[in-house]
Formats: sequence, structure tokens, C-alpha cells
Amino acid sequence: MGYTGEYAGEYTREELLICAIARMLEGCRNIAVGTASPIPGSAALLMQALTGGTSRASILGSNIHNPFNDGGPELFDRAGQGRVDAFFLGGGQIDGEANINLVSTGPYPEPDTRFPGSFGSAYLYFSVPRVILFREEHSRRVFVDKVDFISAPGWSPPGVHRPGGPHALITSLCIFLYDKEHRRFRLDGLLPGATLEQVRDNTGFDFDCPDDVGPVAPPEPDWIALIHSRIAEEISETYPEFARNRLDWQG
Amino acid sequence: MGYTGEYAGEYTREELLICAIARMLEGCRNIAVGTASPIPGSAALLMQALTGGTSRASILGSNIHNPFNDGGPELFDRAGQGRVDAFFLGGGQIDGEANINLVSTGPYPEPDTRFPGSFGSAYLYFSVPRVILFREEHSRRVFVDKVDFISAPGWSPPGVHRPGGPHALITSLCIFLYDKEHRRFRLDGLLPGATLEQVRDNTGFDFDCPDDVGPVAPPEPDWIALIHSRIAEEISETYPEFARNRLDWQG
Amino acid sequence: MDTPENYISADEIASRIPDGALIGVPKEDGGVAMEVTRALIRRGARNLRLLTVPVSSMQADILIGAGCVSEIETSGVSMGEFGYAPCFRRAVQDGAIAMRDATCPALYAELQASEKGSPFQPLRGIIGSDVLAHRADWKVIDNPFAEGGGDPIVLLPAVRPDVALFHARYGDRHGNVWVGPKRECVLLAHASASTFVTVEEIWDGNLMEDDRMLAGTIPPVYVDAVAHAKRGAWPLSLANCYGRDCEHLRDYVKAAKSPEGFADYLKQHVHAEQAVA
Amino acid sequence: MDTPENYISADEIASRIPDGALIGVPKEDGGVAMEVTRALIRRGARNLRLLTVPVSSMQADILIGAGCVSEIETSGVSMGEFGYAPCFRRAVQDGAIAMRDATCPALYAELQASEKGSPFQPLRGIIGSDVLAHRADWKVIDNPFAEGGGDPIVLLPAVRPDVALFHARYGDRHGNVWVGPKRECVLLAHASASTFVTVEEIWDGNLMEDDRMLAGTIPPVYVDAVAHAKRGAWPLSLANCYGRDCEHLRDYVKAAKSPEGFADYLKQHVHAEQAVA
Repeated sequence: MGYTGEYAGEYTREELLICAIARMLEGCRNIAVGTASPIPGSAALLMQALTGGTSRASILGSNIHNPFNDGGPELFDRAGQGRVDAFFLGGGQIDGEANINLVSTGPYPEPDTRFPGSFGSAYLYFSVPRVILFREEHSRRVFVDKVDFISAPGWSPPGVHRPGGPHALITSLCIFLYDKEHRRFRLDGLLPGATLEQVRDNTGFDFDCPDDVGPVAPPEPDWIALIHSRIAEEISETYPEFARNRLDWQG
Repeated sequence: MGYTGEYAGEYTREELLICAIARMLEGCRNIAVGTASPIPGSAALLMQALTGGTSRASILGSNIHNPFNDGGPELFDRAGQGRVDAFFLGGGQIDGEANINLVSTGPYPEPDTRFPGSFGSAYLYFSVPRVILFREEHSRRVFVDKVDFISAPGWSPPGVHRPGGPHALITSLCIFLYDKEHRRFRLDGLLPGATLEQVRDNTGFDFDCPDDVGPVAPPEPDWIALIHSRIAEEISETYPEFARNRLDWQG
Repeated sequence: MDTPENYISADEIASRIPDGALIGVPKEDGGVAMEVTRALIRRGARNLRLLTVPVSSMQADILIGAGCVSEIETSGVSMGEFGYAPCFRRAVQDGAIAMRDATCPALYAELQASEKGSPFQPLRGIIGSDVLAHRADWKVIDNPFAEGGGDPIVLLPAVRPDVALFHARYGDRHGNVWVGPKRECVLLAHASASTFVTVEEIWDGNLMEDDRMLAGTIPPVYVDAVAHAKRGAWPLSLANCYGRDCEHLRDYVKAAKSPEGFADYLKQHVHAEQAVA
Repeated sequence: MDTPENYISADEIASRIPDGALIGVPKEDGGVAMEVTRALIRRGARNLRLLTVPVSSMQADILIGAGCVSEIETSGVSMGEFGYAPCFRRAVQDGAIAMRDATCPALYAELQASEKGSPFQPLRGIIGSDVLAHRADWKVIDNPFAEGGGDPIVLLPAVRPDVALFHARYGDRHGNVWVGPKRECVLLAHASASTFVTVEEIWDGNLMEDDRMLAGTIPPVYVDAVAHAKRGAWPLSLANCYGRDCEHLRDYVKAAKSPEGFADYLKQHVHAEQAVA
């Protein structure tokens, strides 16, 4: 969090993450981005730009980049209809079954640390097919064996209506993909500088790991150019400080 | 239906009916009037004028006399909340328990005569405390022993949530009040020229009748003046032909 | 302003509404797409299933009269002060169309459930009516929140029209349409699988970027195609734009009372229209 | 245009919101009545129960910090990019307020049920979460429309706030207020027993008679009192009018991290405000 600047000599972490997320959004028609999500928001806008608008980005808090206009309930209604293809969630804690905790650590309701609250997670995690978990802080504090409070469960027993669920988990060290069948994360790629050992040391849950886990693909050069021009300008409407400090936007 | 002009030498049937209905609306805050209801609409507007707006008239189809603006579902939502105090219903058939039929006579669904349909009756008859039935044609064809199709029942068994229901039935011959406890109509007053015998002859259901049934009170002279000025002008927005032909409105 | 390039024609809209489709249409003062309605008759549409939100007048009547409709779910079809709806009455009495009698808020509830992706919506009232008795698709449960049990309440299933069809005041070249306070059209667009709109006028600018128009605008995420149809609701009204053509409606009702008169009406006002226009 | 005669002041609104009231308030960009919020603190309001639609930021935090709140139903209280909500966090960790954790669409559903006079609304999702586990007032039934049984679904009970409180862009002298596309405010007004609104500007004319404003207007049938409060959402934003006062919010978060700093903030920006204004 708050890390800024050059990275691996060639591109920044922001550029890498934005591109990695954008790749996961391929084929999505409607991509919704919630509060406090400048990197996912940039990725959604990048995908919108790359597809000429076939992928539509809905940035919460934006007046311009929002294909909905009907106030608060609308995003949830559209998600309930299956009209939202991708969404992003974070978590004060995330565990190995992809349960997420946005409420508190320790006992409930008088906790050790209180987080803001579950927001729409308990609904959107069920209704959006491709939910991408995004949490930059990669630590055992965040990635726990079992969350203290389930804001939204990573999976549901048979018989529970659930067209949606977790697709991937992106951190400052690596990308995991979620295996719905086995209800486990599988390491998919390491960010530059990160090692498998470092991931293991900082992850409180068990995960699958292929023998040949490699680096996350570097950002496409033409995408980088787009990020620092059109995307930076577009995201600056909603996240001016992010655009200025982390995408070097001078506009 | 379609009768127009002077009546009893002193006042018209329209004036009498509008005033009789207006009296029934005393104390109502929100009075809603549905389609094809110029006389109830005039009565509601009269009450609004007399109370200085404490009673609010909502005339379906009017752009001006409508305290709601949120489109179709709104009237029903407000009625469901108990915010609508009075409403009007008619009926192709009405029976002695105040069941109303707006659908058809004969077998269903291939009837002898098809009427337009139930509209909101199956809901509003349950939710609006003071539903006034208004049907000018007083005949055994309309006032039957048992309706062929219940668009909305006049009463409900215990346990069914029902804050609303029938209050009165107004015809071209008389006014009945509805006795909820006994689920029967009771004759309350005769219109000028009508006799008890005539009412009996033209009513297909049994009803209660006090020994001393008298005439419906004549319209208040100052109300008549109001009807032909402000009320005629107001109702002419929604019912221009009614205002012109039956209230002599020249505006 | 010229018609935007990505607009299609009313006849093209009609050609994109397939036979057998479940079509949701607004009530008479909600913005009725009469121009497309005539185009549907011209193209010989068949087996349409109409869902009126919540009632209809000439639109349902003329489609039924022209043999385009196999089924209707409605709370009422009437010509209002011009009398009963002749083709509707005749078709129901003859058993020529299947009836799904409803009551206004139940139709809204069915669409609201669809709008939300919920399987059903509860609704008070209705219990003890023959409307309910003839609707096997509506269910009654005991209100789970009632203390001590009992308290029956009706549940309406979600109904998702294949097509929402209406006429709006404005459209812009960005695919937005403006219906103002006609929330039944917003509901229809949200609840339906696809939405076709005719617009009266072209709005110069972006309706989504105009603070004052925003609340009454339906964005392109819900709109599949737009056609420019001046006086597209005629002979019905468009709010704050033009009133009903009362004389024409009176003539229609008179003509439609006999199959022959109705056939003449179609010949004169529907099939001849393209030539005239 | 002068303030209409039948308007009251923000402090009078605060005095008409009784201790113990269940107050529904919109999210940060929905039009937050911060002027009345400060007036509530000044009048020493106690035991307010907050219902945030569906989340809140400084409004909930400052009311909680000032000891006005005994209970909150919310999907989240956060200062967004300025960090966590300090008073909210402290109060919950200390057990000083009762928590009713919710999820956004459940709060809408509770209000929508109230708006309709329905006892409940169904909502997909939530099952298996601890949000549900801690809400004894929410129920799970088997979807009666599912073939073959099973298919659990959550039902949310209707919740009717005693008071809806928000800040709108315009008010006119006929008692109408205009919230534009902020439908959560429309929902709040419809769902609540009473509604108090502050307005940024006075609209010259009748909002209900202006075709373009109608869709975003809440008529007086839902509004109990209006106050004129210029910059009434400050330091939060009002859509298309002014943005957040970021510097002030940053200072607030810094101050509120300690009870002493928060007390100083109140002294300077809440209790002193009347003298300054």
C-alpha cells in the first residue's frame, strides 16, 4: 500500500497490476468497480478502451464512467439479473476457501479491530460470475487460515443459488486463481522480485502450487502508454490523488 | 348513465352525487380517484377545495391534481402503506356482500360478456380504508345476488390482513352504507324521485333497510356554486366532455 | 437535429420482435409505441404474448383484432371514455385469445422481481379473489414474519418480457432515451431481456450528462435499438407533447365493433400508412 | 429568490427529530444533511438509531463520536480515501453502540418493503455469511417457486424509519424538493414515517409543473419540513454543485483519532458554528 515508483527497472507495480487485472476481464460486457478501488478501476477503464466500449466500465463515484444512472439499488439489481460480469472485492481478512471478512477481527460484535463493514459483498459475491479479490498487503494478518467473520463465503453448498463467486486473488506478491471445485487457491504467477518462499511465509492459508509457477506476464508496452494517457485522465475524475501520485498524471 | 340536466327542479343529479360523495370523504387526507370517474373526481376536488388542501385529491390521468409523480406503481405503494384514505371502485356486477366483478359474466375464461378487467381492485379494496362503490346504473343486471367472478371480495375471513374495504355504494337511485360486521348493505338514503319499492325491484341482492329511510340530503348551495366554477374547471383537465356536458362548464 | 445514424426504423423494430415474443407495453399515458404497433400488424406478427403495464387501450385492442396476439396478461383493456375495447371483448368472448387476468400492482410486482433478479415478490391483498383462483403461477404462503402463524400473503413470480416496447419523448445520439417521470417505462426496460424504443424528438447533446434530464433517462445499457417516430404514439397521447386524437379514437371504436369495420380501419390507417407517410 | 415562508431552519429540523428516533440517511454522494447533523449534536440528541442507505462516512462518524447514537444498521462506515472512520471504529471496539451489520442491497430491500407496505422482500445471496448469522430479524425460507424444494432464500423485513433526513439540490415554495437521480433519497422519503430535507437552492417556480424536473422531484405528500441550508452538505459533496472539502475531511480524520482531538473539532466546527454563520 502506498508504494510508488519504478519497479523491476522497466515498469511500475501499478502498470503490472492494471494489466494483469485487465487480462482477467476479457470477454466481460459489464465491469463494475466499487469504492476505494483505483487499480481495478484503471483496469476496467483500460479494458473499455481496448474493446472500443464493448466492455463497459462502471466506476462507483464517477459521473462519467457509469452506464447506470438510477441510484443506489441499481448496481445490485443489475447484478442480480446477471448483467454484471465482473466485480472487485477486498477484505481485512481473506482465507484459503476465499471467505472474506470486511467486518472485524476478534469476537463479534465487540471486536479487536473494526473494519468499515461488508458493503455489498454478501450479495455481489453470489451474483457476479467473475469476482476478483484485490488486496495489496500480502501478510499473515490478512491472508489467514480462517476469517474471524464471514462477510461473504467463498463457496456455497449445493442447492444454494449462486451463479457468482471468486475468480482470482491479486496481491503485491502474486496472483492466485481460485479453484471452485476444490475450494482452494492455486498460485498462478509471481510478481517481479517475489519468491515462492516469500509467498508461503506471508500466507496464512494452504494453497496449491504448480511446479512451474513463473512470473506474471509483463505489461504490454502499448497498454502502458494508454495507462499514462487516456486511462490516467479518466481515473483522475474519481481518484485524483492516485492518478497524480501513482500514474504520474499531470493533467 | 348518460343522464344529463335538471333534476328535481332545483339541482342536478351530478350536483347531488358530488355533494353526497364529498360528505363521505370528510377527514380523509389522501383521496385517490381511478379511471373513468368524473363524479368521484369532482367530489374529491370539492373536498380538497373545501378543506384548503388538507384533503388532497389524486386524480388519475391529471397532470395537475396529482400529489404523486413517481409513475404507475406509486399509488399502490402508497395505498399499501395506508397513506391513501379513500378510493372509488365500480363493477360490472356488485353483490350483496360487496363482492365486485370487473371481469366478465357467465363462465370464465370464455364469458358471455367481457368487461375491461379487475384493474387495481383486488389490491386497493384490501388496502384503502374507505372504498366507495359508485355505479350509476341501478338494475338487477348490475346488483346481483352473487357475482359471476370476484375481482375483489367484499370481506375477508379472520387472519387475512385487510385494513381496507367497502364503505358505501352509490347508485342513481340511492345510497347504501356497508355493514362490515354483518357483511350486508344497509339503505341510507333515496335520491329524489326514487322509491324504496323501486330500489327493491331493481336490486338483485337482499339488503337491510331502516324503517325511516329518507332522502339523501340536498347539495349545499355554496357547494353547488363551487362545483360550477372551480371544480368544473379543475375536472375539465381530465374529463373535458363531462365538465362541458354535465357541469355546464363553458371554459 | 438529424436522426442519429445508429437509429433504425419503426418497421425494423417490428421485424426484430419475433413471433411468439412476450412483449411488455405501458399503459395509455405511459408512451405507447403505436407506430411500431402498426408496423407489427403490417409485418403479420403472430402469437405475440402481451403484458400490459398494467393496462392497455387501443394498442392491445388493435393487435388482438389483427390476429397478432395469442395471449394477454393484463389488469384491464378499455377504450376509457370511448367505451369498451371491441376487439378485446370479441376475442375473449370467442375464446380466441388466452386470458391471464391480473391486478395492477401484481403486474408491477412481477416486473420488479425480474428487475431485481429475485424469484418472486410478495403482495398484500388479492386473497379470496377469482383473479388469484385462476392464476396457478401465483402462490400463497403464510407470512414468515407473522407472530403465531397464519397471515396468508400472495407471492408473484418474476416475469421477464422478451421485449419492452414504448415511445419516449427524447432520444440522443448516444443511445439514451428520456421518459421523464414515466417510471413504468424504466421498470419495463430494467425488467426485460431486450428493449426497443421509438422517440418523438432527437435531443441535441448527451442526456446522461444533463443534470436535469438524468433522472428521467434510460441509458443504452438497457436499450437495444431506437427509432425516430414523430407522433409515434398517435392516436394516443404523449405527455406534455400532444393529447389523444379523440375523434380518431371514437371512429376507431365505432369501426372496430364489427370485424368488417375493423378490416376497413386497418386497410385505411395501417396498411396504407407507409404509402401516406 | 427568498427562502419560502413555510421553510424552517436546520436547527428546527434537529429539534423535530426526537431522541431515540430511527433515522434513515443516504450515502456520502447521495446528499447528506451535514448542517442538520451538526444541529443534532448541538441540541444534544441521544439514542438515535441510524440506518445508513446503504453506507455512511463522516455523518455517522461524527454523530457516533458526539454520543448521539445508540445503534446503527449499516453496510459500512468509512472515510473512504481518508482512511477508517475513527469514532465509529472506537465506539464499536468499545461496545459503546449496538451494531446491526447489513449488506447494501438488504438495506434497500428493507426500505423497499416499507415503501410498498409489504411485510418483507426476498433477496438472493447472503446465505452462509455471518452477516445473516447475526441477524435474528432476517429469515430464510425455501423458495416456494423452486421445483423439487430446497433453494433457500433470505427474506428481509420491512423497516420504516421514523425520519428520513437528507440534503437536496433544490426546493420550491410549494414544498417540493428535487434530488435528481438520487433515487435512494426518493426511496427514503417513500419508506419513512416522516421526511426532513435541507435544500441548497430555492427553485423559482413549481418543480412538479416542470416537465424536466418532475422525474427527480419528491412532492410534499412525502415531505414534512424543508430548511434552506446553503452548502448544507459541507464538508461532503453535493452532486454537480460542489465537491468534498478534502482538506477539511483529512483534518477531521486526524482530529477524530483521539477523543480529545474530536472534542476540539466539535468545539471549533460544530458548537461555534452558529456564531460564525
